[in-house]
Amino acid sequence: MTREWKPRLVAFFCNWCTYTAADLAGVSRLKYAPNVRVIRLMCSGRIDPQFILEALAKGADGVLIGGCHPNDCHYVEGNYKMLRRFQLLKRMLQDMGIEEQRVRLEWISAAEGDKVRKVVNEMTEALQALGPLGLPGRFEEWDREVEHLAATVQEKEAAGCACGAPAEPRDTEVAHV
Amino acid sequence: MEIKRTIKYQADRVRGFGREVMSVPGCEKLKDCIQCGTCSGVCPLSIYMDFTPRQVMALTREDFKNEVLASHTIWLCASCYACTVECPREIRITDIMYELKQRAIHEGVYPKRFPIPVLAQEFTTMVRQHGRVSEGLLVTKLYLKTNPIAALGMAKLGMGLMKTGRFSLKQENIKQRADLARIVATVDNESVKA
Amino acid sequence: MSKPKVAFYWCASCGGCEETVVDLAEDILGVVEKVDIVLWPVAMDFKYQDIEAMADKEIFATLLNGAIRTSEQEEMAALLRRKSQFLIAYGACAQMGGIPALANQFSRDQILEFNYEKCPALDNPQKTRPTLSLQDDGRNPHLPEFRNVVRTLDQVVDVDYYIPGCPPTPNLTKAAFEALLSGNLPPKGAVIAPDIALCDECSRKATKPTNVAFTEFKRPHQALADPDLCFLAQGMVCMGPATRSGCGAACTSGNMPCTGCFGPTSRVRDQGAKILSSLCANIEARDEDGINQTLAGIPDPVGTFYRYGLAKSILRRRVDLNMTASGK
Amino acid sequence: MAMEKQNQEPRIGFYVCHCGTNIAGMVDCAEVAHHVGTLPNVVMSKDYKYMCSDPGQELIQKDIAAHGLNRVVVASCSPLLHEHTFRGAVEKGGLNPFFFHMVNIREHDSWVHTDRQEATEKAKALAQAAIGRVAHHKALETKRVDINPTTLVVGAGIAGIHTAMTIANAGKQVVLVEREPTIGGHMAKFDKTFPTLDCAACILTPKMSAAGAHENIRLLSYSEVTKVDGFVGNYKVTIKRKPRYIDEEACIGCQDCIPACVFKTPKFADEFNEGLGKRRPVYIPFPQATPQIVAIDPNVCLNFKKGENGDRVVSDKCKKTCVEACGDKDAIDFTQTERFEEIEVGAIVVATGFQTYDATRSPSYGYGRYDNVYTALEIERLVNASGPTGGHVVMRDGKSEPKSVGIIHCVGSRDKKTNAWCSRVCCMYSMKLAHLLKEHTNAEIYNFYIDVRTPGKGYEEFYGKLLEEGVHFIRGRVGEVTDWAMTPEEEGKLVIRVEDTLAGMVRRIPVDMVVLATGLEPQKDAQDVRRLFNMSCGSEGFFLERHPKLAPVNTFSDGIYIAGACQGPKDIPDTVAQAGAAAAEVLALIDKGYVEQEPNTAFILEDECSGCKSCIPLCPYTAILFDEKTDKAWINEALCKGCGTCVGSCPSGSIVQNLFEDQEIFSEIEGVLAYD
Amino acid sequence: MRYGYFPGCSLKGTGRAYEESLLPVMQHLGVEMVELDDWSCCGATAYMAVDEGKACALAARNLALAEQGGFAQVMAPCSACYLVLNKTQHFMQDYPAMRRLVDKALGSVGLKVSNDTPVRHPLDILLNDVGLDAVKQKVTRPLKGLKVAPYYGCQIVRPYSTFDDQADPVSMDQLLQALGAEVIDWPLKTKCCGGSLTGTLPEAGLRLSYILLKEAKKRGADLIATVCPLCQFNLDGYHDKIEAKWEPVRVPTVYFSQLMGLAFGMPANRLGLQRGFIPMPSLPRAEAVAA
Repeated sequence: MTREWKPRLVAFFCNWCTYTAADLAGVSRLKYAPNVRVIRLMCSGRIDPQFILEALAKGADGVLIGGCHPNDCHYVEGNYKMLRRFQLLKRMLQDMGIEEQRVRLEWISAAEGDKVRKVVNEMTEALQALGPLGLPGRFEEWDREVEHLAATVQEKEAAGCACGAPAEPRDTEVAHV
Repeated sequence: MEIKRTIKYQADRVRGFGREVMSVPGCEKLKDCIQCGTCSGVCPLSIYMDFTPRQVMALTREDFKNEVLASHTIWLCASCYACTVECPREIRITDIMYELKQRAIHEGVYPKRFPIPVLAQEFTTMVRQHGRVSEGLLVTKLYLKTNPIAALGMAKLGMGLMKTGRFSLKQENIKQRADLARIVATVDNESVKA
Repeated sequence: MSKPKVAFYWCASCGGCEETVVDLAEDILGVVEKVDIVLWPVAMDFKYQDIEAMADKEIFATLLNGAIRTSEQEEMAALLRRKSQFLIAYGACAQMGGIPALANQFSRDQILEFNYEKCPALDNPQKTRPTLSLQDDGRNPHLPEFRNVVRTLDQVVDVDYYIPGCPPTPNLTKAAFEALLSGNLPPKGAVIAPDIALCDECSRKATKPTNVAFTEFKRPHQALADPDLCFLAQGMVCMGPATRSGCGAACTSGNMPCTGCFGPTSRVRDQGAKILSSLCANIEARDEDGINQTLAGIPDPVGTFYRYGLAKSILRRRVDLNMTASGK
Repeated sequence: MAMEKQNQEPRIGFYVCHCGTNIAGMVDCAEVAHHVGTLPNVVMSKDYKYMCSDPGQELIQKDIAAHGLNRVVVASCSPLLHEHTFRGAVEKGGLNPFFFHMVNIREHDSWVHTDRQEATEKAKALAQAAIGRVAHHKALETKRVDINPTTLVVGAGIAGIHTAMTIANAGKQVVLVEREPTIGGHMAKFDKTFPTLDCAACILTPKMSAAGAHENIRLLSYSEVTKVDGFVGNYKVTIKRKPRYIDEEACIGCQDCIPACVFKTPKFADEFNEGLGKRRPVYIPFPQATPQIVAIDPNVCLNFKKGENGDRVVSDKCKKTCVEACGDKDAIDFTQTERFEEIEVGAIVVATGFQTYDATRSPSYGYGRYDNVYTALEIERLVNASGPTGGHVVMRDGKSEPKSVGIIHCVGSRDKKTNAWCSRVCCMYSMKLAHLLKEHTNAEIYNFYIDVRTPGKGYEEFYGKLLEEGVHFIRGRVGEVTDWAMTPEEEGKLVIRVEDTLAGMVRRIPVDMVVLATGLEPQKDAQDVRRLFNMSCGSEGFFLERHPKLAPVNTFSDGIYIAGACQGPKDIPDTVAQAGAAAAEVLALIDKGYVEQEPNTAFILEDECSGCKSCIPLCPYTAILFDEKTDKAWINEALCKGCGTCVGSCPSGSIVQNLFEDQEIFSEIEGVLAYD
Repeated sequence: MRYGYFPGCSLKGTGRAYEESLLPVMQHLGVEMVELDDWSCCGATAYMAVDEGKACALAARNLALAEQGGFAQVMAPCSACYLVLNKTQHFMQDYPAMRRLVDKALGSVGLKVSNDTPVRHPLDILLNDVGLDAVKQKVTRPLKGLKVAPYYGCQIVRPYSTFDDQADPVSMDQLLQALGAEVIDWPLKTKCCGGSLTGTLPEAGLRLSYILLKEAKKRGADLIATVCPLCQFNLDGYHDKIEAKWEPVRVPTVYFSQLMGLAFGMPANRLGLQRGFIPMPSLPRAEAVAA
């Protein structure tokens, strides 16, 4: 860990309301935490739960979803569809050990540049308090468990088709008590 | 006729004073003042002030600490909050006045024998020692400290109050005075202000 | 010319996949005729050393079923990988972790503690737990280690093809053999099953309405299922729309909703996320309370949507579990 | 040619724009270019001062030719601003325009962050995401949809009238809808206009009658839009025609019915005169009203009396004298009910105007408590020759003229507790009223202001003229208006208490009349109207333009435009200019004849669809259909608007959205997180 | 209806008539007021001027006592106490630093404050918890013909109260009307009485009291009804000085609770009415109202 950890927040914003609100925040020169990376979609209804999982798995510490307010969806009701998915996804993520505060759904209208600032700052702060989710690191950690296997295989391959007893469990391993 | 120089040089400012005040809880919005004068317009006591409340805001924001802390204005504020609720920029002017009063007392720059700061101090002393205020005692002490002569003028009122059972020189006390002292001492140690 | 050598091996699995091989019935004779079976622990007696002694790639194809949970399974997987031209993940467990991978919701300690101490049907007053080695009559055998994580076969070694299913159907198995033996091979990494969802071959497809709007979700034990009507139209969670076909809609024909054992299509990374997305989007309620009321019918989303696929899902495992690598 | 490049290995050109110092001031553009240059598939990575300039665009085109680029990424401002520009540049360079992707490092980065290193890192991450994404881009074709050449204009104040007239004069059909019985809006109520002091009626009413009579304008007064379906070029709009109980075809505007009413004297508050005058149940709002058709107010007409249970019971006091007076024309129809009419249009201009701030919300100024506190709009009617007093400025007692008047500026405006914005016209109309009141009464006039704002042609000069006329200007926001006196001269007067901030002292000024310069605010139903037309509102509630500088009359919905004070407070010249701009936008759209639709529609991979039908109920436009022959779903591209909801929901991943394919988004996710 | 009762120093001193009338009136309406055990000074305005942190800590001590006593709500009749207790809650909520300071200070003596005990004014309670109908039912001697100028003073409506309009409060107007009195409409309902300046700086403070009395008199008020002990004191105590400087403006000032007591048929001396300098005008003839 040479560099200081900073929360990484991936945001999926709908084109019509929240992305525009983020543009407005820019035009108004509001200042907020630089930790957020926005991905633009036409509608929050396009947000596939896979995207959220993928973002977390690829190293996001949190995911923010921004859509139009209820009744204001540019596509009539895409935001409701996201809301419905979000309700179960939130529960499922908790069952998978991911804190509720890491995924947030906010309705932000095109006029609410300040809400973008507020929500991003709040979420950055919350993530800072939670600490890293660090899934890529965890995956690596899990995979290290079978790393010696690759080493053994390599060894054997190097030694040609040497026969012998199964690989010895390493000395460092201790019995379960 | 004496002619006084009224120009202000940059050196007359106490730099950082405004920013310091604006960093205190409740005083942040002073930054937003547009000098419209609503505060002075609604202040019932602005007619006696050497600087109008609006001017106090301007002077504070521009770091004129000495002028502000020496002004009568902050002591004339009766905390009626009219300015605070009317201010179009939502500046909590009353709280700023409190902050300035505190600073003046802290620096000892308030006008001597000016009864208002003396009242405030007597009041706090009494509360710290006894937990409650006994109005009769407080007023008596105030007059003795500031203007014993004027106290004579108030004697009639005092007598009247005594007759109607509203005036007493008995000190009210709470039971847990030790607790109260500890609370006050803890605040002293932990002062919110830097 | 000698017949191609074929191996069957099982790891963390129930044995159902082996059963499928037997289920080839007469067809198995055709297979046996064309190949030499060099390893099949469930049916024939071969030793590890026999395989070790073989030349690399000497085995034409190995069908390995079961998830990978222990160090021994890892080693066997690696060995068979080395000795085989084609390593085939056979069945849902090898392909996606299968039912054993549901254990990825718990830490190794939680699992061992339950199974060796807390399980009500247990008689283990000494609280004995598995060990890695023991002294037994002067010998000091080493035992496999129970890993922290349940893995799919391809998370341990390189895999050439996948035959899905819990268990795979005889038809698919036969088709796979035919393809292998004929040399008419699909691209590496292919799942040998149609790349289209189950509804395509489900007999109830026509009864699925085009205006479904869920007001409740029921689990199969909570209602008597109409034997002809689409399960989703009955408010029962059916994984069919998010699951590969190829099974001949066996479950839905048996009046049980699809539970997703064939895994997702090639276009989907996370089967559970996708069925969640589809089911939820079609809920009728628009307010949070109403939505949650409907969703109360899915009390265990992980167990429902990742019954076979947790190890292969994007998250793979409950993410806040520690790696108690050495059981300290 | 574009299709040929589809399958080639990506050769990406990357350009990062300094935008002068807008981006370069906070983002190290050279470093971003350098970083991106190290990424796979990138063959060209440059930073440049202004990418949107001609040389910037040419740079891209030259590189496409010289280096065989087949993908282009530009990191600059928001795609909502310049995506179109760069797609055009790429197309000119010989590539399909959809091989382009844009990265927003200005609005989403340099403008909102304060740490140069962090901002630079963010720019790199966003750029890396785009590089990953663009590799998956495909060549796409835009689709053209014909435009219905009829336009709907909603609201017929000066903004709506001017828009409608301009479009109609170009030979196009316009439907002009107004919810009041007459068109004209607020301007019709004004006496004079600043700073020229020409009579508002003299310049407006000819335009009103011209609009009413125009062969290309269909005027629907006393009507409201209730439903809008469709999209640019092809809207279906439902309009509610409210019953005015007059057959509009039959009424010739003779107004014989009005004096015939059994109410011999006008008795009911007259809306047009801000309640200062009275009218009968059958009335015409004002003499030059357009259309020249009377209306019957069912709330007060005896023919619409309500019985105890709320049912209509015709009062026996009603003698139907109006019907009698109408005679053979037979235009009065008490049986009329609400009607709904559906029309089809290609474009819509919303010009629904503003409302004035309700002065009772500022109780310290005494409106509603003290008789002689007026709103500015009331004074407009009071000084107007056709107003309730015939232009005599008398106070509510009906006889006395004010000898002193205080005009309080910024009532409801520039106040965070009410409306935070400057209403922009009050300074000028206050001075206009000051001048008119002075002219009518020769009273002493005091203006109480926070700042005098006169930025307009001839406006400052008008201020100068007022100073010469001896009107007082006191800088200070009034604290309160009361009726209690401290001195004999204050007795019986309204006393204004204010700090004269320039003199630095508090003053009490007794006056006879107080005028409140109430500000402008959104109509109370602006939120409903916004939803109806799929627009956005700013935080203050005015309709939001697409871009404050470059698209001031456009909204985020193509084909829907805004004009006038519904977009924000503005005076008549600005309103008319904006109305003209909206008309020009509409005409440009109609003249082109078609719109190009963003090809971000979804399509179903037929071979892979299992026919599970999960997507079908999700489409709000019923664009997804089930083909009984193939047993699979398919998407009617003409109806698809590209939200992607079905794509995100397809359980087998068999629906693809152009420009937002799963793989593109996955790459983007990976990209934004790849850079550490 | 049970409230922790925080009297504050004035209701035990110059404002004792307020307490003397409020207690029986509230009891009569079935409102239980239980005095907080060992309450201390609220930290009033004077303390705010010296040290905000201490003022808040003092106020918070009383809130903590209320919580300790198991009271869901606190009743603070004195305007200054009402404001200070509310202000303290706002400060603790808005400023984490203040919250930490208060927590630490109270913690030093084993007290805790969760900051969710509403502090209510009797007027608020009468209108919103008791209800005007219940008040009307208790009226046996309507104040018919009595012209009352309702005077709210500054601190109960500004700036924290939510139960009435800051610029034009009406709660006491409605209450007095329910008692049968005639309410004078005047624009000085919330004008400052001069506060403690009447004593410390009489030339400034007394003028404000004078204006109030003068306007009330001019508008034909028989009396002024107030909700604040300091206002009552200022408007009642300085008539000789006001007369000396300006003119006689002898309008009596009483607490609204005293008027309630009278309307409920309670004897004047049980309501502390004998404690005022300017005597209460005799009520119009009693009209017995059938109970």
